[in-house]
Amino acid sequence: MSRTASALVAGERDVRADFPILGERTSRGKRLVYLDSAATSQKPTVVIDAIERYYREYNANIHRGVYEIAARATDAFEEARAKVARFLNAAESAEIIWTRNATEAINLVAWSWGGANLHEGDVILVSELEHHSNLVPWQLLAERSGSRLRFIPVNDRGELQLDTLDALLEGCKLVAIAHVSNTLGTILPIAEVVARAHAAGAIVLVDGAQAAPHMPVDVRALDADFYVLSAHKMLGPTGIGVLYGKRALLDAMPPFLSGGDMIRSVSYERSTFNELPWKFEAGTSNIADAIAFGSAIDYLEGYGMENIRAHERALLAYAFEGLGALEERGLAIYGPHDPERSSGVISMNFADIHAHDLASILDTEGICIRAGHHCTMPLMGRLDLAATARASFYLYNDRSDVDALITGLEKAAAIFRLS
Amino acid sequence: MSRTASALVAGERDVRADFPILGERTSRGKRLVYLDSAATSQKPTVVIDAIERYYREYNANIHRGVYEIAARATDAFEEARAKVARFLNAAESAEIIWTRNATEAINLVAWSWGGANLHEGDVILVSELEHHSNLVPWQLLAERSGSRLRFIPVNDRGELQLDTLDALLEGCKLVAIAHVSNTLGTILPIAEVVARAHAAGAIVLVDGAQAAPHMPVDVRALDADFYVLSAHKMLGPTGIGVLYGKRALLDAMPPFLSGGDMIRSVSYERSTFNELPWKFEAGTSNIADAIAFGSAIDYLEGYGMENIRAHERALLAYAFEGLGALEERGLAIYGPHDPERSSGVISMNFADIHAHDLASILDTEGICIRAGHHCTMPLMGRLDLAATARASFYLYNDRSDVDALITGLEKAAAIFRLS
Amino acid sequence: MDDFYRDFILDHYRNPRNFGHLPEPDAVAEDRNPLCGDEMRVEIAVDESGNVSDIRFSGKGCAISQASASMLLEQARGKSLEHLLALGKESVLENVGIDISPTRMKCAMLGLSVLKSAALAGLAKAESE
Amino acid sequence: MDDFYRDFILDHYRNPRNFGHLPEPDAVAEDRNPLCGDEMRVEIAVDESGNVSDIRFSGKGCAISQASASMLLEQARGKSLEHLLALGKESVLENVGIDISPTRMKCAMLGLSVLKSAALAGLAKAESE
Ligand SMILES: Cc1ncc(COP(=O)(O)O)c(C=O)c1O
Ligand SMILES: Cc1ncc(COP(=O)(O)O)c(C=O)c1O
Repeated sequence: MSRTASALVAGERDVRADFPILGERTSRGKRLVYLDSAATSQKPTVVIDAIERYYREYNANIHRGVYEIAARATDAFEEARAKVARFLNAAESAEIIWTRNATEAINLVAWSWGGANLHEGDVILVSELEHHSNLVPWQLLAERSGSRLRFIPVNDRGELQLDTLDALLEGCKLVAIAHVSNTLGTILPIAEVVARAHAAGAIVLVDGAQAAPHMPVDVRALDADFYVLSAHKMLGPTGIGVLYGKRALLDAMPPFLSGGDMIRSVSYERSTFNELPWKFEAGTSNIADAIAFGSAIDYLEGYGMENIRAHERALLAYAFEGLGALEERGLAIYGPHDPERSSGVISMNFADIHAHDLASILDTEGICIRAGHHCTMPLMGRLDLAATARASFYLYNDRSDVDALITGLEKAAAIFRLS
Repeated sequence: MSRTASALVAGERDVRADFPILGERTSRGKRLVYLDSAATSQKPTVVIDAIERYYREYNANIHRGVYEIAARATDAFEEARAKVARFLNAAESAEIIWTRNATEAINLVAWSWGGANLHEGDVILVSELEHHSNLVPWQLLAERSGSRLRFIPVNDRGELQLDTLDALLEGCKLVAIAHVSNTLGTILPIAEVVARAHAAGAIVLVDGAQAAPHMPVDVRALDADFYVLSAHKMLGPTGIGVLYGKRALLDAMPPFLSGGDMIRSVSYERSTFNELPWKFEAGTSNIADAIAFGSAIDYLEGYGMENIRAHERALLAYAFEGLGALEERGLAIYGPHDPERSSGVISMNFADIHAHDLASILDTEGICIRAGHHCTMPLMGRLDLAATARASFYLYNDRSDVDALITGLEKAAAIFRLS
Repeated sequence: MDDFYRDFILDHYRNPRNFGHLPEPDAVAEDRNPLCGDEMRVEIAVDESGNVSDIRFSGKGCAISQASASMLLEQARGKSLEHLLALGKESVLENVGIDISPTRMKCAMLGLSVLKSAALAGLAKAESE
Repeated sequence: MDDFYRDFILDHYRNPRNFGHLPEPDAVAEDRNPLCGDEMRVEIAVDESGNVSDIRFSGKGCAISQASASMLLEQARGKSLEHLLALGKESVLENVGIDISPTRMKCAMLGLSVLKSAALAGLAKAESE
């Protein structure tokens, strides 16, 4: 960790050295310019090693094992949970439920809390810029419960419009809203939404999949009722995510997935359930990846979440400046276009080059960006876009990556004979 | 793989060398005698390496990525699915749904198929020896739907009693039954249960968590409608499991978890869903572990499932013989006690030594066994047992492990002053 | 892939042939590439002998999908619906004349797949009449 | 852990003191170690001054949980319910006199936890009377 902290001071090259994949070459011999961290982040050696160490040294099933490696695995697993609790400033570890990903965490709330609390005529409020994972579960819940969806509008820059919020909150039981837009990078005013929702008697689920990796998050300062994230977007492995929930809410919720580990006692006819957090963790957990996510959090804290935010803000400013030169050739950038109000995401289109073609051409230069609707089809419709090309940054990106992106865009312009 | 095959021929030592953890020493300097594979198996180097390679060389989100490493990740992920389909002899890869574990796979069926098909007064039939993961989800479904549970009885040796099956099947829509008992090792007559259930108009979910690791499984020969398993019990990583389902059933089922990846198109108000298998895979999958599970299957097939079964059968016979000498000092062995009708599981109690104390004493010798109810509380009640000590085998165990177990039991007898 | 975008491809992309709608199509199909969201629609008019008398496609998409569809449809005119149904991947690949990376194969084949759906719809209609 | 099972521990395990039931307990509590399923029940009779006049425990369990409970209950007789409520882990650990591995700590503390629940129930009852 001290090494990471000093790497930041010493310049960014050392951070890159922590990520083995960034030393790889593509089949055309290009260095990897990875600008798709909003889809999934790369992993530092410490995270990969944590997985390997678990399987090589103390792989065992947890919680009920009497023997030495089972005890070690249980301790490491619960220690990782405690790290997440501290990272989010939760009141206690029992408020941290392991899931596969942010999507499953949202579904857990939709099925369990939603099934128990939403009824005919109730309102669920989401924003117009939600990822499908924070929209479709609520559509299905609305269908099951007879409740209705309403939408907090966004303007053409993808910024939340709060002037009608109080009216929208009427009859609303739950607000589900992203902390940061994965398509545009917009940072949403969560604390304000939460305060006004609470005043109207609604609880709030915050989709932190794009915020938790990139800035300090304090669930108690936000006063969020639920907060979800995916480890794979924040240096951790695939297959592990988190539902944070306030104890009072989680305690009152019925179980969702059931089976081994989440029970207290079982007879043929009925069961009683374990206490938090295990009540919601059925079957063998993703032990190795939970532990490795703990290592990812150590790494992030070693770097410092404030420092990550500052680094990405600076990179974003640098990128906006460099990309500005291409605007007269038809480059359009969506979203707030302001490093103070965006996380490290740039969504764009270049003249009449389709985002897919742009991504294919950049790929030949080793540059990885995402093209498409970014799992926000309704937002694309709202903004009248078919697809965008999205470049997204993380702590291991630097100016040379931005430079490569700009060079790549110029190559695309040449190939498409843009004037 | 050729190395593994020859290892079998050349004696068992080489197989152990494939599993790095088996070379570790406990804090007391003992070699690890791992006899808890029914809880979770150890992992060969090829599986650990597959995870590492993914993160070091081609970590990227799948399905929508245009760039090179995303294509490689997508191919590897779908190739792993194809391996599972072949391993189980499914008709097509689309019938293989990734889940976190066997428990989640059962819950998926309970929520989706059960929600759509079970109604007031319907019957769900399970056996008396089910793991909590194949019991509690059906209890909760029964509660939600107003349906009832019935139980196929077992005798005192834990063998299924089928004489009343036809009566039990009356009004039954679904039979959920283990292929192998995790507590007793009993191999259940699945093909017969399926045939009679189908004749009565019920479909059958087979919990293969303890069978798929240890013997050849052919879902089409069994004619199982659903078959579930967990990778971590069969040399694969934690966090990945499988639901196999017949296409016609899966196609007709409503979605369960929803969000990114499982949709076809989304508007603010409604969504249409992707085709199989993705329809049931919401959010970013556990990509690394699915790929590594593919490597585990390669390894298992290299060894040969018939060979694993034969190896465990021989080891079980050897163990029964060795343990026989302790019976006069009070050792009781539960279950069929017959290598032909059991998988590699031995459940026992030793005089008045509580299973937990036995496990603690064995732990001091580096011997890992499980003590307790093994997530089968109702079966324990049925057999009038509070807890058992369970030793379970896998391909990397050999006679020296059985010998160590027997020596450990003798030590426990001395500590507890058994005559 | 960068050598994919030659002049005739870009020309088909920017000036797609047979783009638009038919006043009274005999058969219509549309589909969507679920991975990128691109949509395509094909409309066919059939003459008395069951051959394609007119054809159009519409939708938004990348150069690969649009150019592939544009070139393919040019060859569809005058062909029987059965002939269209029998078309394979090669018919597209020969047109573009260059290897397509696996990630983009779905884009290239979108037009073919919708064309065949439309042909199928046309045959079903002919049969039911 | 193998040196845990000394003679006096095995004696308390095999011949637990105060094992069984009271005819008319003033306070009762039971709990279960969710990880192993072991159950324990404690019954207390209280005299006029609010001290424990009689006490019993029952249930099935390992040597650690049974011996720990047996030794602990021997010391509970004559004590006030408040005193029982204030008991900490040390009270158990001093009795067994040997380090307990973390995996077995829950077994050792099961008796203490049920005893305190029973004391709490007794105090609540006294208050409501
Ligand atoms: C028979 C049986 N079914 C289901 C399970 C649940 O498996 P998992 O915890 O991996 O979901 C197990 C594992 O203990 C088992 O043995
Ligand atoms: C804002 C947002 N929410 C939710 C998700 C879903 O995350 P996952 O696929 O890891 O469940 C994503 C990931 O793309 C996201 O960007």
